[in-house]
Amino acid sequence: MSVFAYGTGLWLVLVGVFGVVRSRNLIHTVVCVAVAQSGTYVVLLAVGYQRGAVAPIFSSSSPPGTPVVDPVVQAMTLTDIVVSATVTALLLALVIQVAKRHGTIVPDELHALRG
Amino acid sequence: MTRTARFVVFGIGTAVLVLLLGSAVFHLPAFGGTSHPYRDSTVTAALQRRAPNVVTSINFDQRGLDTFGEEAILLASVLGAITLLRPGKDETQRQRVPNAGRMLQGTRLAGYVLLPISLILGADVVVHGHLTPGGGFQGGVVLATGLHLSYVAGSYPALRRLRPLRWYEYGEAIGMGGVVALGVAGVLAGAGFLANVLPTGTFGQLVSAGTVPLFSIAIGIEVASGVVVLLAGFLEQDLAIAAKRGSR
Amino acid sequence: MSGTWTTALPALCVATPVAGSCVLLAAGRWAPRWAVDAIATAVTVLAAALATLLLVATTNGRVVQWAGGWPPRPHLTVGIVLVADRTNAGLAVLIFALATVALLFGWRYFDSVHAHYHALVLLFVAGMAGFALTGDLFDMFVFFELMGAAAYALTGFKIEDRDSVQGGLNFGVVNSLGAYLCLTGIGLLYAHTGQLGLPQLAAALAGHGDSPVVLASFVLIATGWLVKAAAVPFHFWLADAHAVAPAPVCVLFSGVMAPLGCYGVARVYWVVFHGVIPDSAAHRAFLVLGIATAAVGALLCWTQRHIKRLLAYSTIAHIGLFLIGIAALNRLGIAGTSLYLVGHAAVKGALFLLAGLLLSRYASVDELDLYGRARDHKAAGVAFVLAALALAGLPPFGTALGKSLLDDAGGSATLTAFTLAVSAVTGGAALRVALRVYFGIGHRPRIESTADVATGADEEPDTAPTSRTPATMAAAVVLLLAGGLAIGVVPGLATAVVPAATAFVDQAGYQAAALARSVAVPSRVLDTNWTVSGVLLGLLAAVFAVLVALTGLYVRTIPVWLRSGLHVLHRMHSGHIGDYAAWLVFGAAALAGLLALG
Amino acid sequence: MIILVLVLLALVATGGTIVVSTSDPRRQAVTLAVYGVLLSVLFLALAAPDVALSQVAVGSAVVPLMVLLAVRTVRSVTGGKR
Repeated sequence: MSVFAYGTGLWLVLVGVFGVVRSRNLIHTVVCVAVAQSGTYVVLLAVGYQRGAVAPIFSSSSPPGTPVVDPVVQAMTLTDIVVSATVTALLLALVIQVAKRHGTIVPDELHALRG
Repeated sequence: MTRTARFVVFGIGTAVLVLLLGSAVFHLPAFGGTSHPYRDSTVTAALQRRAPNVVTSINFDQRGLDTFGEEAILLASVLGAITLLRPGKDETQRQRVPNAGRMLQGTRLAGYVLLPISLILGADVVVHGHLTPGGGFQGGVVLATGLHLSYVAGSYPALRRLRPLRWYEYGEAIGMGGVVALGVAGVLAGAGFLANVLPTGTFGQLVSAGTVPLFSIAIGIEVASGVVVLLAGFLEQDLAIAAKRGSR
Repeated sequence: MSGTWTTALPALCVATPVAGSCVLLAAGRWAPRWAVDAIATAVTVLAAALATLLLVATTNGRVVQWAGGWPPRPHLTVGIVLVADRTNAGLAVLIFALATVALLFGWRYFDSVHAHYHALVLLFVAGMAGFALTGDLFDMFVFFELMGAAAYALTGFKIEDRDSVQGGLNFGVVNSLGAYLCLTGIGLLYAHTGQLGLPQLAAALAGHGDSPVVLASFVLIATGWLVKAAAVPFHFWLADAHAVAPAPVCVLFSGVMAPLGCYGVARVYWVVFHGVIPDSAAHRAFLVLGIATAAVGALLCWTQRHIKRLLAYSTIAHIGLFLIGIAALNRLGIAGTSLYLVGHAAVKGALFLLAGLLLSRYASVDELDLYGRARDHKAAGVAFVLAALALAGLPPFGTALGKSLLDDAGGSATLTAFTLAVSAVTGGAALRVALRVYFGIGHRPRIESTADVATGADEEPDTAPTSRTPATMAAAVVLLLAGGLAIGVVPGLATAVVPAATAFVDQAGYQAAALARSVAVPSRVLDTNWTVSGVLLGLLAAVFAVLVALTGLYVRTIPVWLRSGLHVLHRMHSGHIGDYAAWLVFGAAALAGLLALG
Repeated sequence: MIILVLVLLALVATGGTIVVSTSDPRRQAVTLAVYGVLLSVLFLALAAPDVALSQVAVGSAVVPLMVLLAVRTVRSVTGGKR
């Protein structure tokens, strides 16, 4: 059970890195980076989960005192999602420029920067 | 390196990492367990500040510095992306693009109807972040996406009119500047950077939880402006190239 | 100055440049170029002043602020703590001082830049300052990403340059993957301890450290910071990025950004993991990584003809030396590394700016192509020679003093010989460039066909070719060289690193100061001044550097075994992003292996 | 509830793998959007509505849109060759 939950997150991180390793297209690379990051969301939220607890928002239906899941990991994940989106945007902008300057976005065909 | 060599290097690394992480996972506290020491503290702290949404309380009060850094990342990324996507010396200035293609009447109508709804929804999510799920970030994204529904509605000129980019750059500066100002206000009050120094009001009211709603609104302004500028950067790339082809 | 303002200084150091970037963003559309430059420079000067005040304040002990106004109460520590001691306050001063020089150099450097460049530089330094000053692991990650995001954009800033955009992308992808591994580690550690603050983590781990979770999280977190530090085999992005970024940005990249990675590893180790990870394991891991990094960096530095790439590999070599200093796991190692780091930042900064001047004047940074072409700029040539010798460790530059302390800390003759060789080779390579380009010494090089070698001959200049060196640019170079000299000769500086390093390795003191408990401050005397052997070794390094340079200039045939060895090494630095990601995973695994050997 | 979480975890793991193994970036934009929705459903099940809201806005709308626009731009710049 625990192994499956944490394992899913770790799997996504590693599978994202694997995608970068085998990628034949830089846009694909950037998306794989985003998948690797989504693994960290799953790890964080899995860490904070508590069986039977509700969302950490108190209201009339769940007054203060009700058991809630860990809100700290949720705040961290929120920050993480913002980082992911903005970094993806930056990387995509760089890919567009690579395409314009090199005429290709296949990593095997980019021959600059050797040595 | 050859493709095979690359996979071998990666394979060796992954094998060791899987061993390492695998052994770690078996020693972690069980999934769904009840021991969350930091959670207990933050819930107490949030209730002290009369903030029903504990996540918002953490983002905009207890760990506000993280959010400050996060917004700086957003600002840096937006600035970076538009700097990278600027027309190069060898590229001509972008042409004005007329209507970007024909759209189905239904799509257009849906776009126009959804536009005001999404704007109201976004503003609502921003303002009520300390009471219900949401907050400056989520609301800001909804606002920015909402504006782009006018693009879905098929009218790029309308989007342009709604979107004088200069004003959105000001929006970013104002949003981020607002966060800095809140931070310094905390220092001036003697409580510390980004301290929640306003009266916390009554639990569950719109005006409560001190500076949390203000912080949230500042973030909402910045995020909405930032995402608009960002999407604009990518859209203009696409349209500029489409126009170049059209004129050929 | 009242206590409130003193404790607010760390946060203000981070907030000031961010505020400055907001002003620039708002004003950039209509303000004239000189005003943008003036505002940006004024902001960094102001931030440098705040950091200096902070440094002065830390002489009376750590300056602690709980951001958000949440001082720790029993069972209620929720905020983010900023903990400034002399080491990170000193780093903040260095960051802002270098940023000021970089912006000063940029006044007349770029033809036309929008205020966006300046705003990005300000956000970049804010990220670095935040990373240095925060005492919270997740906050470190956030500021790590901030400096990353700004840095990727600054690397790709010259969008007309093919290598520039590719270098930016490689940098971005590798650093992001490193950051996510690091965040995974933070998540695991949080699951294990339920804390995020460094002092709280240390308290929580005391007694619960014997778990595979701790090892795994340390490996992942250290991987993240070591990617930024560009330790082998995480170093591939650095040469790609440093070689192509605008010269003033390189000053910040090489001077502080990469060394901040070393700082991050050392900080997290000393505050959280010291005593939990066995000393022998940590020593072995840092030492092996350091030696590998220094050796690879020095070898590749020597073989480059692209001047900025050469300087980038020399930075990697020096990062290796810093790691060797940290591996000593004692105060002297930290003291030596700190001094060396500051001295290196000044000297390397001067070299990058001089390379930038070459690029703007001759539209090339190819050492062979530039042979003898800068003969009429003897002043710049003399500065280049001086900086190259300082890089090798010529007394009385700060680099020499730092290195001699590092050698003392290592306490091994073999290690001393190794650091001597590394600094002589990197200094010698830079000296070779100076002699060839400015003085036309050596054989006229044959320019071979070079499909596979980075030459720098077609690098896009940052500006239109200029014939005269503007005063601001010359001033920036002179300031940096003078700074590098001052570290070595101003007596107070060398002794000030002792209490700084003492505080840095004082795990209990850090915890106590942050969590407002009282503890006795240990103060032991340590000698950190020039020694006869240190001076002699420094002179020896400089002599060797000259020999290395002359060898490079006059010896044309390289033994076959060396040539083929270097060829393999070169092929590994392929610019292929898939390779870099594979090595990243391999490196994390190697780190795990080194630590797990017990 | 816990069964639902398990099923969603399995779906997310599969979804992420599919996104990575989709080699055509244009189709990847679609799989990424679907994956984004799956993630946000998982987050809802893990009692994290705030996170789910951001994920649905960012992960299944803004990011895939940027990917799609980048694909189109790159395609026209490199003359349709992948």
